[in-house]
Amino acid sequence: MASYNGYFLAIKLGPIPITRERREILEKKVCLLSAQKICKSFGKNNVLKSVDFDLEAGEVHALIGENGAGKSTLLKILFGIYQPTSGDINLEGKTVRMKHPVDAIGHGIAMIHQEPSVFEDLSIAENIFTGHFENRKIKWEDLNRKASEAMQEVGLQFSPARMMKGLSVAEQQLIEIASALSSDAKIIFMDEPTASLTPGEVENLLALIDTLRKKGKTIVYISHRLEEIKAISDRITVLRDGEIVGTYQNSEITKDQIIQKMIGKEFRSGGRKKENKTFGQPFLEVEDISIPGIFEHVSFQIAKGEIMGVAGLMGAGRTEVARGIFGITPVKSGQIRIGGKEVKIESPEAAIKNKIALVPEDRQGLGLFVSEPIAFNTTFAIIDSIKKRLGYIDTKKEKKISEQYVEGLKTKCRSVSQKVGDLSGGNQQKVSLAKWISTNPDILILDEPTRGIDVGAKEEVYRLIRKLAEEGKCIMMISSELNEVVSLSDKVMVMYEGKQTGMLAKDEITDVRILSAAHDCLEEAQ
Amino acid sequence: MKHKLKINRIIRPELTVFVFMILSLVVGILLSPNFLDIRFLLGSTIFYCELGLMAIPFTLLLTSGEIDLSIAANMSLVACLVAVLYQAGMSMPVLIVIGIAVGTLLGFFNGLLVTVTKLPSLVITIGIMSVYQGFSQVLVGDAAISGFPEWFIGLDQYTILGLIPLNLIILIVVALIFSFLLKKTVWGRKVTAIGLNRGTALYSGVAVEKTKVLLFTIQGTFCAIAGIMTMSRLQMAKYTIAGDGQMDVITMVLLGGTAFAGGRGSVLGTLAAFFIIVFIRTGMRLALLSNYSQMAILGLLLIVVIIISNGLEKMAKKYE
Amino acid sequence: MKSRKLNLSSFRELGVIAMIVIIYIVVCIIEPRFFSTTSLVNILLFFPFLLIVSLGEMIEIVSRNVDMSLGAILACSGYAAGLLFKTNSDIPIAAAFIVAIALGCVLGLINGFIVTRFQIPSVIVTLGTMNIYRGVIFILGGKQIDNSVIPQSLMALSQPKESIIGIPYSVLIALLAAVLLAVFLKYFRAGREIYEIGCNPAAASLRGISNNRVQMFVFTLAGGLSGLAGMVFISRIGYMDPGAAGRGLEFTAIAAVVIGGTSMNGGVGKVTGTVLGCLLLGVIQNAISITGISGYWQEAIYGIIIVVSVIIDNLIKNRLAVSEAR
Amino acid sequence: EKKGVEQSAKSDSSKQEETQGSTDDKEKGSAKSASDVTVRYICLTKGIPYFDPIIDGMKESVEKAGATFQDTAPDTSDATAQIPLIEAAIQDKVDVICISPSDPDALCATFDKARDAGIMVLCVNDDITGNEDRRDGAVMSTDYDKLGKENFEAFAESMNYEGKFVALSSKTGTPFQENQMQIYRDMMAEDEKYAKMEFVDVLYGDDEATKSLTEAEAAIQKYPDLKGIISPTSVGIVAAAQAVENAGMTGKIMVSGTGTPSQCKTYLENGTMPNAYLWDTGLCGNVAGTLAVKLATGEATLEPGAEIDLGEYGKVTADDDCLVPAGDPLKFTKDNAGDYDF
Ligand SMILES: Nc1ncnc2c1ncn2[C@@H]1O[C@H](COP(=O)(O)OP(=O)(O)OP(=O)(O)O)[C@@H](O)[C@H]1O
Ligand SMILES: Nc1ncnc2c1ncn2[C@@H]1O[C@H](COP(=O)(O)OP(=O)(O)OP(=O)(O)O)[C@@H](O)[C@H]1O
Ligand SMILES: [Mg+2]
Ligand SMILES: [Mg+2]
Repeated sequence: MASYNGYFLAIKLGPIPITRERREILEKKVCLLSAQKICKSFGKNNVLKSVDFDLEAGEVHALIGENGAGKSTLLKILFGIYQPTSGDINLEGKTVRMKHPVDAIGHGIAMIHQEPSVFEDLSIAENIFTGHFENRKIKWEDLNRKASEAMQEVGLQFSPARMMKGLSVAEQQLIEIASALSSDAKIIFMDEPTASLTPGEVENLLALIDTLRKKGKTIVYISHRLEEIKAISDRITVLRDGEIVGTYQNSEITKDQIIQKMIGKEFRSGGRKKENKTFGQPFLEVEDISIPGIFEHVSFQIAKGEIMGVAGLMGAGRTEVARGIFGITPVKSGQIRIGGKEVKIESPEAAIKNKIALVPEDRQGLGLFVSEPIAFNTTFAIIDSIKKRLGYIDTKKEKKISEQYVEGLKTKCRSVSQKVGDLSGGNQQKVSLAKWISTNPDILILDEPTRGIDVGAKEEVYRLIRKLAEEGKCIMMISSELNEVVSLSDKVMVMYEGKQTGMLAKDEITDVRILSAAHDCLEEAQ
Repeated sequence: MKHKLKINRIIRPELTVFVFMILSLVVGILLSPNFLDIRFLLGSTIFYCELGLMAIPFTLLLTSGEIDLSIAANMSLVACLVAVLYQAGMSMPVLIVIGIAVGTLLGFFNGLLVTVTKLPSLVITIGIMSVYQGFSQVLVGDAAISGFPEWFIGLDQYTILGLIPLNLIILIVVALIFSFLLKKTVWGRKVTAIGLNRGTALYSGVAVEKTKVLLFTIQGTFCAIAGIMTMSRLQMAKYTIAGDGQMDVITMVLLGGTAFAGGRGSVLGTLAAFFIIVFIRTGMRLALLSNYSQMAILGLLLIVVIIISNGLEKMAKKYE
Repeated sequence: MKSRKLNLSSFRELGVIAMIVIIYIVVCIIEPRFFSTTSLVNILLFFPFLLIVSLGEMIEIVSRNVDMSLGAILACSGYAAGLLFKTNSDIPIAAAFIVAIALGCVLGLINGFIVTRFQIPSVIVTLGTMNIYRGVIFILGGKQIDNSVIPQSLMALSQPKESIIGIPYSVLIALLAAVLLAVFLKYFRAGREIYEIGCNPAAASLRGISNNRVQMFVFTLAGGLSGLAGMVFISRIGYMDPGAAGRGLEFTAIAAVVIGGTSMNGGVGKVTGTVLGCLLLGVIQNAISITGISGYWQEAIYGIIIVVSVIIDNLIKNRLAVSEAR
Repeated sequence: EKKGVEQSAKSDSSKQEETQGSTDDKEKGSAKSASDVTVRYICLTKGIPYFDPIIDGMKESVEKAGATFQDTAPDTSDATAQIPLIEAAIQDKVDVICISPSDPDALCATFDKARDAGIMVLCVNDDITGNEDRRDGAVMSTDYDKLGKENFEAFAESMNYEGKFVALSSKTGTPFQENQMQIYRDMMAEDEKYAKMEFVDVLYGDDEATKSLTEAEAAIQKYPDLKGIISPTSVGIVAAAQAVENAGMTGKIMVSGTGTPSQCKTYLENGTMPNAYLWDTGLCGNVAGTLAVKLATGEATLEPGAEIDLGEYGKVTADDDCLVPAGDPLKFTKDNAGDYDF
């Protein structure tokens, strides 16, 4: 895997220099795809309000905006997943109707979706080529070879015949990217492709996008990470509340300006508090726990009020440790002590009894009931505490609690009776967080708590995590985002291939040390 | 605003079932002049009460995403066992308790098998169906065992106000209790949650396996009760006593608006579907419609009711 | 290492094969006459129409549907073919095959249309159409088609004496259908689409696959297969009783399909597994008949063997999966 | 006096009274003229070709007598499937229920109810053996004992009175089949000429085509020296013949039993089945229909030993259980199979 320094370099370098050929293409300003006066409403909710958006051939066009601004909705309309309430789509000057993704694919558009949509029980090769097999008849050898090539491009090295099942979210995301790239689409939509990727893969992807751009492909790129957007895009469109704030040349606009346009007001970063806190006795003590074949010899201690970050490359086994502690796949050996007392956690119920909470990484599959209202979801983990006699659910209380959390976390929704599946990704994550915070746990395990959340919301989540820590909770935060690990953690555990390769104290937490440990070369770095 | 909210409240999947219930009553009246005889009509329910009684817990089971095809077999096994033991000289009241215990145990066993092997319950219970059916055949052979004590025979003939059969009362009371459990209580919500998304339910600390075993066990209890009620009504026990009852139960539950894949269920819907089946069948029988026409009409009804209730649901969404 | 993994994963059916062998050996010990070609042919004869229906049920389950009407479709198409013979005694059998398959396709298409047009779960739709299809036969008369009108040449398909290397034609027809279906499912885009929509319908739709079109196709194909099974059924039994033919066959087929490793959650399933599943049921049925187990015990033992087979097969599969993951 | 459906829990003691009660009803019914009489036939299940002539015959004779005929049937042969149909007949206040009972025990309680309501219950084709006092009478197609004896004799003759044979029955313990097989056993025990024959096994095909076939094939395989299969069920006899043909044993294994001529024609003609037995089911329907109307109008009463003149359908005599056989058994061979149309 490429070195991480390259990633920071790419960010520091800013926009990639424009070559002569590209300048020619770009200067022609051929409008490839354009959306005119697109409106979209879901019921009474106007999500897009007369959006004009145009895409020039050969450019990388970034879309940015807060959670729920309507970015995904816009792309989904252009891809034929949703039908606009009104408005037109033009492709190379002709008005087209996108009634189904099949139309968009036929017009040479490919899309990488925000939520991975993979075929778990099918092989990787099939996952890559579904939707654009070359012929009616399938030659598997050819296909496997091509699949290997496509995986190579995104830095994966699985056997193409391997089933998709068991790959991590990030790996799935990479397969989806490989799939979009292997189709010979002219236009590629990327909806937060990097949300669950680690820095190395992000860098790899950015390099790949650059190659694509050189090949003349046109790309729409959604991300909440401004560095990436500054590094890769030609033009940037900012969306706010379903309206276009403006489209800017990358060189014309600074990060701070972008943020300001996104949220419509001055942005103050929470900053990093460098005060050295002291903590009391360790509250959660994990000693030498293992699940053979998954992870081994993991030990750590967290005191009340302490935040332990857990870093590592994808597939390092961080999620598995969390699942082990939470009793989903109980640990096979080792000890877990809470407040000095040894506990055996064989099931999630036992974990919850011991006041542990886990906000899972896969919010749709494991965190939420997408077809149910916000209220149902928010209170589900504490449902036992809002019953009256005979187990009767106190719906008033349920509503009140949910509304409190919607307000507290600034979740964007119509009411607490809205279906969670209808919320934007970021807002779904907030509901998932609310569900677990409401259990008032002593120990809170967060697995990728800010996956797919916009800058503003992220700050809120950070503030929330800090506040929870101040309230005296033990927090274990698994994250692939280096920034948040560095800025939030009081200590950091780093994992590599199921082993614990580092435990960094407060004053040791730096990007470089974390990354070295994540590659199991901490000693070399020192 | 308020007005529209109300429309939303009213248009629910169950509504169609209730409308069809009334419709089937009207059809019945049109089909035969002898149909509208309340006493007869209520009396006709007793052939289906046992099935209805099994359909109530079945609604919950299906809501949690599981299915039990062995219910009718369980029912006849309990009946045969009770009958054989009665012949051997045990006393009936004791046997009723034993019978219910055995049925419960059989249900518990199903639940255990399904949760331990983690195989689809549809498949496990297809096999179990043969096993239970086979055991009752082994127990009684082809004999029909009768000669039960006087008080035990014809429990279905007791009526309230000389009009409503006891069985029907039991069914309605049980349905109301289970409806409350499913819709209003924490436990019911957990059952629904398991059917909606097993993973999320597990991560939220729901004892998924235990709940499922419990549901199978309750199902077993009701199979046993149904078995004993049937014995009392027919005054005999035989291994074919329950026939293919599971198909009628499934039809009832689905007609009532419970989702086959789990996650949505309505006990009152099942109850209404029970009445639809009673009315339609009774009406068609009085009209001397051939049984296959009856089958075809019931099949059509199942599809039409669900098409319409889906349509209504969509309409309700629009009003939102 | 790599090749070992591959070997194991392509041997998912090991459990079923093991069960078949175990039961066969046990029965041969109890009743040595079971160890003969006649008994093998009898086992084979048991399964043609079950296999053909199971293939249809398999693609339905793979595409996340369940079809309860296949037995009724079998009865309808078989009945139609029987009527054809009755009204016109010298009609060629090929024509009857075509009529039966075509009618099966149409009935399947009706299922598919209702499922996709109104978005109702297939179990409900087919539970309804099962009754409708069978009901309609009777409304149209529905008297049994007697042995005397069924042409001898059709009956010969299921008789061991007219066979290729001792294998009756009906078995070959079923196996041919299985092979064709296997090739189609593995090497054709349209075949893969069935797995794709079964595995993740939303994702398939995002990749430009029309869910409805594929489902319609699946229902039609399953219906057509049941139509074919109707003909094979007549050739085996020699007459057509539209009330009893294929009654409850769906459940047997579902059992065979799932024993063969197809997942009820869709997206997973192989033709070889289904063939083996049917074979296992055939072995069980014949074993019970030949060991002369008392009539009272047959049903119970049949059920026990099915449950035990499913469980053992699952255990072996899990073992394989674990060793593969290592 | 309308009794309707209302019933309190009936005790055994009250059942004696019922019998008398229904006699009263019969007397009361004597006022009725034939045109006021409704006879409803409840068949075993729908779609069994065997029953078609019974229905047709009954319809013909009832209508000839000037009364109304109706028929209905459940869709399964479950023991209890006929109960709601009887209830419906009670509700419709028919005069006579003719029924081919699916079970000798399960229906008794409902019969009591019908008779309490003044409806005559006549079993047709099958009887509720062991519970004869809970129906008014029974019309059987023929004398089944006689049939069993004739059938077995013909079967034995075709086997040259030697060798192994099996019986292919329907479900375990169905009365008719069990009775027939008992007759075979008795005959073998009583008469020396059957000494070389060996009754080796009873197979149960559940009256399912595939299961019967599988069972028969397994038996042929299990007993390589098998000489005959006798099957007192119409599904079984065809399956047995089919199995013998499949095994290529035509002429070596003899098949006989009860079956309709149209079903058996092919096998009778090709020699797999030297003979088959049945009775005139149409006549059974005629007799039952005429008798039903006569009883309802009071022209005749059914008592043990009663001789009743049924005009064109001949004279019948009731036995001690008020059971009336309609005619003699019929024997089918390759020569006469084509003469019948059922
Ligand atoms: N299917 C739907 N039904 C109803 N409302 C929807 C639906 N999909 C999206 N919305 C609403 O539309 C708005 C925009 O959502 P969208 O997913 O486009 O946001 P986004 O900009 O992609 O946000 P994020 O960064 O969180 O992914 C949200 O308020 C969301 O609640
Ligand atoms: N259900 C599963 N079956 C088989 N293997 C799995 C399963 N879940 C995860 N794995 C594998 O276990 C390893 C550890 O995965 P895990 O999700 O714990 O990593 P992680 O450090 O949390 O990474 P990330 O969250 O960034 O994806 C990975 O190689 C993954 O492919
Ligand atoms: Mg989005
Ligand atoms: Mg993880």
